[in-house]
Amino acid sequence: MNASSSEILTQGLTVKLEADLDKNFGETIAREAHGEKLFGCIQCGNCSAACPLSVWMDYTPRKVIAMVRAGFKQEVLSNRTVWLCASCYQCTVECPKGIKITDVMYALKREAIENKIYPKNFPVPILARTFYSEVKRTGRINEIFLLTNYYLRYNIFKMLGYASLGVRLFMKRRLSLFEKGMTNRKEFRSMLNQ
Amino acid sequence: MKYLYYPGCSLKSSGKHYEISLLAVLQKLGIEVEELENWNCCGATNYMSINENYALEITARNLGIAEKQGGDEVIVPCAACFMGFLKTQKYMESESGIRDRVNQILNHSGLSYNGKVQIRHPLDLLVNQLGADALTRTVEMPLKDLKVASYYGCQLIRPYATFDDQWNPHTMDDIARAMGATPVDWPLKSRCCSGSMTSTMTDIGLRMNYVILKEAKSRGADVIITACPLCQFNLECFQGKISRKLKDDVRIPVMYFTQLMGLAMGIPAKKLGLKQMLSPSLVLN
Amino acid sequence: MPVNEEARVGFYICHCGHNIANMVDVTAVAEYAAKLPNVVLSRDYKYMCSDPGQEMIAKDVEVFKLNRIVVASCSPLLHENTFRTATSKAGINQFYFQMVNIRENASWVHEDKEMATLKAKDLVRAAISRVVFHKALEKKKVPVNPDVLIVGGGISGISAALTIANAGKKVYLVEKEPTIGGYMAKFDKTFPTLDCAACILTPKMSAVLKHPGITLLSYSEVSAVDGYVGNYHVKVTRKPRYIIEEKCVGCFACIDACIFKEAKFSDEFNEGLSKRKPVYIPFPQATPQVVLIDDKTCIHFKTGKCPQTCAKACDRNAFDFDQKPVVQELEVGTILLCTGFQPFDAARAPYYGYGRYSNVYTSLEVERLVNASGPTGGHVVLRDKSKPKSIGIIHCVGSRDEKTNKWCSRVCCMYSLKLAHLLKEHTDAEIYNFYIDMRTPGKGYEEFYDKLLNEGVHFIRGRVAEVSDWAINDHEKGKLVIRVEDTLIGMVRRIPVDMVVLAVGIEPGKDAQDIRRMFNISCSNEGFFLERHPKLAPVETFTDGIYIAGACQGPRDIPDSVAQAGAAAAQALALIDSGFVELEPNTAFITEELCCGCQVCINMCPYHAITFDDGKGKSHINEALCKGCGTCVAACGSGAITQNLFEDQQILSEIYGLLVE
Amino acid sequence: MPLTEQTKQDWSPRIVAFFCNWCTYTASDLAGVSRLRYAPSTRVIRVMCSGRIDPEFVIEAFTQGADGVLIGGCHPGDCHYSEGNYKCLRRYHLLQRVIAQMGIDQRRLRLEWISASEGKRLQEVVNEMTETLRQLGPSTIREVVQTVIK
Repeated sequence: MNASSSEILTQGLTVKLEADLDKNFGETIAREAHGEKLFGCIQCGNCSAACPLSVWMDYTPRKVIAMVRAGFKQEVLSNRTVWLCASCYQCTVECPKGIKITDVMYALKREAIENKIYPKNFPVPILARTFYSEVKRTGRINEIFLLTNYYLRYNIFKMLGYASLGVRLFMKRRLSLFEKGMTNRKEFRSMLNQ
Repeated sequence: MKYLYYPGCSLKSSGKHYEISLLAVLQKLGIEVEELENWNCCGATNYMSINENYALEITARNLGIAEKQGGDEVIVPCAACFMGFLKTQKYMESESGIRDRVNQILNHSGLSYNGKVQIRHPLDLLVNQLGADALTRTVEMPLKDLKVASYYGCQLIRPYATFDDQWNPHTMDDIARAMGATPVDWPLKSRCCSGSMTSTMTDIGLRMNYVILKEAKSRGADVIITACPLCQFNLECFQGKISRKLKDDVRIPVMYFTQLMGLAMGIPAKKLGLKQMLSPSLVLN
Repeated sequence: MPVNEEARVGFYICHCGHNIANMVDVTAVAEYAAKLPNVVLSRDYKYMCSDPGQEMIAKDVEVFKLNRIVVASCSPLLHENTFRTATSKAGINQFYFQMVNIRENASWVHEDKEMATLKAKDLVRAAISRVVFHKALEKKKVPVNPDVLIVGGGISGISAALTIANAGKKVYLVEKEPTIGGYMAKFDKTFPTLDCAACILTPKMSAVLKHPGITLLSYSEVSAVDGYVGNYHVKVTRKPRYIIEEKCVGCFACIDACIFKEAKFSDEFNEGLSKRKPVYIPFPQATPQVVLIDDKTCIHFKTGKCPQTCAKACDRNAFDFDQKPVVQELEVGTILLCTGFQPFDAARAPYYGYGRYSNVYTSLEVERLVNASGPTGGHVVLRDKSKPKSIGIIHCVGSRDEKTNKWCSRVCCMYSLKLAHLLKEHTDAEIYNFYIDMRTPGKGYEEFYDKLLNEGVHFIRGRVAEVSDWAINDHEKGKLVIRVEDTLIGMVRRIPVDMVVLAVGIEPGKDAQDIRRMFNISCSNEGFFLERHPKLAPVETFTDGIYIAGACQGPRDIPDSVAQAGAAAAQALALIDSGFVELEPNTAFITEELCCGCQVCINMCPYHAITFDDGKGKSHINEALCKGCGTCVAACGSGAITQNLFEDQQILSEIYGLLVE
Repeated sequence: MPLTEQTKQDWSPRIVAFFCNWCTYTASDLAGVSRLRYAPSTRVIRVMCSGRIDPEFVIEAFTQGADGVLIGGCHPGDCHYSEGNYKCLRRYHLLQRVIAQMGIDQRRLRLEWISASEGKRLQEVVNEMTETLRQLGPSTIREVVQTVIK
């Protein structure tokens, strides 16, 4: 089989061809994040240094912004970096250009969910989606149901590590199966279905 | 003046002792609260990650209930709920498209939100409205010689700093001082506790909590006080695990600021939810 | 609508290259104008302001017997004078001219050519309808007072004062501090040549003092300004030093004799890094060499129970504890504002720990620390007297930040490099520079950067997020930890240092708004004084005869400030040497027959130009005092007041022309 | 004349704008130099000071068919002639009552303080006012006046 020149040249991880970029990605995300001025970013890196989680990220937040506006859609959305954002807003309050980076991260998470290209079997989006359907079902969060469902979807064996903590909390009545919930769940659900 | 009260899911379960102690303290101070009828979850960070419209709608529903129920101010003690409420309020205030769409949906349930209800955190109420002096006057057992590290976490003051200094928050320190204790100055008072990451990326979550516990201890604190159920849960419930895993004893009492106040104000431990704590809790002699 | 049968209007529309023609269909407008009443001639031309354009008007006036000219082009604030002169050269009164702004007000701000053309037609119709009612007027010439007031005695004010005085003019230099010299006097060395600031500044300061043409009013502030170009009346309030300036010889015997044996009050000149006594001189080379008493700390002023050892030590009887503020009145023709800047208050960036950690310094404090005549005699030691082994210099503090100051302060990169060099020289510490972008445009500046790169100073590209004393290992214990992303490497770094230097930016002075109001000039959005034109009139303001130079107009280093001071001095000298100014004849007058004597107009006038003649029972306007705002005209119920150039009929015709086709 | 949705989109109101020479006129020059795009609705008449604006000018503009009148002056305290803008403000309040009695919607007359450096503000004000006038539709006062005269 003949390898094309482009295949040969892109075998390394350091090359990206313009044709493989999604040129509208930056604008889509900026719009999704309520007109954030992504293109005003001066790449100063304050966000990365302020972020308490950047040490565990594959890309620093600054790099994420650079990649988003350059159109590296696949790389950004399939990576776990955005899911490590804990929404602490430290970057947002420090950004000298007033970019609400946390909201940009939210927009990226939503875009990933919508495009179904978030990292597979990665716990954070699974918890988010479990939480989402739990609230939709009952209107409030019951931590027992939330966590049980989450571990069922993610990895039931991991739940074992939390069993003793769960039991202790249960004994202290900080977890309960019978917490009073909403009375008109149907109406609440229908609101979300509009 | 009647205050509306939105507890949120945590204060009904893992953060039960926050609710118990908060209500006890407010009662002692003569502040009446009325729980929102049929409130729903605020959606926390998860709804924002999945669907922004839904996130705003479900929070606006609570605000709509508050307006319907009457009353000018709603007390929101959970930091995540508090921030979510503020965020929804700001979006509905500044973007007419969002305001109209959300209200259209609320209308189906006979609700609407017009920005009338003010969103307040108990710290705001206690420190900025009642004032430290008034709190001091209620103290029966001053917490003399107690060194307190106030831990504010993230969403109480970020991105919106409505009642405290974003860069150097002080309201909990003010309360500690009013209770006769000595606040500890430390640099991690608003560093993130990792939120729900203790259940998802456990390793990262535990490490993030470790640095906070470690620093508070090394600055000589006897107790950490918080105002967020997730912060309190993480710092309290995982400290044993953290100490074992990272082979460093970082155990330290982690309480809600309302529990600390209750102790100083002479409220019996039973009414402060102290029995519901896992970590060594602070009982005064 | 009345018409003027005799008016013969020549209409010209300018393409301004593509600037207008791209968005306004100029030929269509020209064709449209040709059909309007009174229009004899209508042309479009590439550049009306060019010589051929102006000559065309002259030729047409002759051939077509035109007696009114309308030009549709740019803003009248830019070229009204050009075309008035052209009109006058063509042999008709220059006020038979009207300008239509279709560039700034149309082609540059619209996107729909059809609508822009429609708007241009409306505006042209209005101007033609107005110009037929124009009257011939003469500009009034008034002599220019050759004396000059310069406000601010920093390097800009000093340079301008010397230039103007050397040209033989009288200069009043007003400085609010007890000494001239400004911020430059506090610096140690200057970039990029590293010559000593004092060595190049102090000779200039003493030249100011010795110059027979310069009257130095130090420790004084302008308190009122009145008048107009060529004839300003200024009140200067001289603050009490409690020392008779003429008697003091600067022997400082009084300072030694002060009842306070130890200096115990914060020394402003040393940025609070040292102490001074209540009787003091800011620094040894202060100009004038006159001591002063700080009445807020002096025992005499606080209690009245001081034995006045200072006064007794003075063998020239220079002390006068009863001095009060004195107002001095000046008459000048031109004014130069060189009021400078203020450094950004580092406490407004709480994440860098200024005021919280004692080892965080501002750049200005470090200027004093490295200065041989500074509080430590040039030894760089921290507040605990230890010598720093590692130093982080954080650039852009307060600058390039939407929450504080949006702009780049221009000087910080270079002075940070300078301080890096000096600190390295003084301490041999490890030095880190944290920058967002390195900005070194200027003669010899990039070379200076290159020199530093090779001196072993570390450069990290990234904005520092936080400075804190949170140590995560023994290496960081007891240090200040700087958290930053090294954006060139893409990793977050924690760098422990002994000392942090905050390169604070330049912002408008605290009193910039008060000064602006007093001198009737404008500020741009960020609060620096607004120049008349950003490129073509950078030292002029919208108020004639008032010029600006130095950092009051925008962030600026010493070479640029001196250059700008020279430019402002040249502008002032040009005006003085022309001998007179021509005033816009837009003053108002009262037609006595129509005046009913109600006196409503009198209270309208902010200049007290209107008086009431009791004998006649009529009001009268003193033309010399009238500034031409027209407020009285609008207030006159009987239509007795007319404002030249803005007559009711002219404006009403303009309105009518705008709206009625 | 009530407008259909379609013509509402196409129709552009005509605003007579009286700008003072020192602040608002300079701001409009700045908007031009900065290439800030705004609706092509204004027709500027330059006066030295907003204090020069005779109420008669405003009434005349409306009766000759202006859909709106915008007055621009210096911010309070910043008037080039000390206090002309205050005089203007007084007349503006009076005018608001007069035009209301004439049956002109009060939103058709607007007074704004726009300093020489606020090109952006000028853009916003013009766009906002244009939008308001689009909602209100063309002014009919000219026809009314003409009928009365007849």
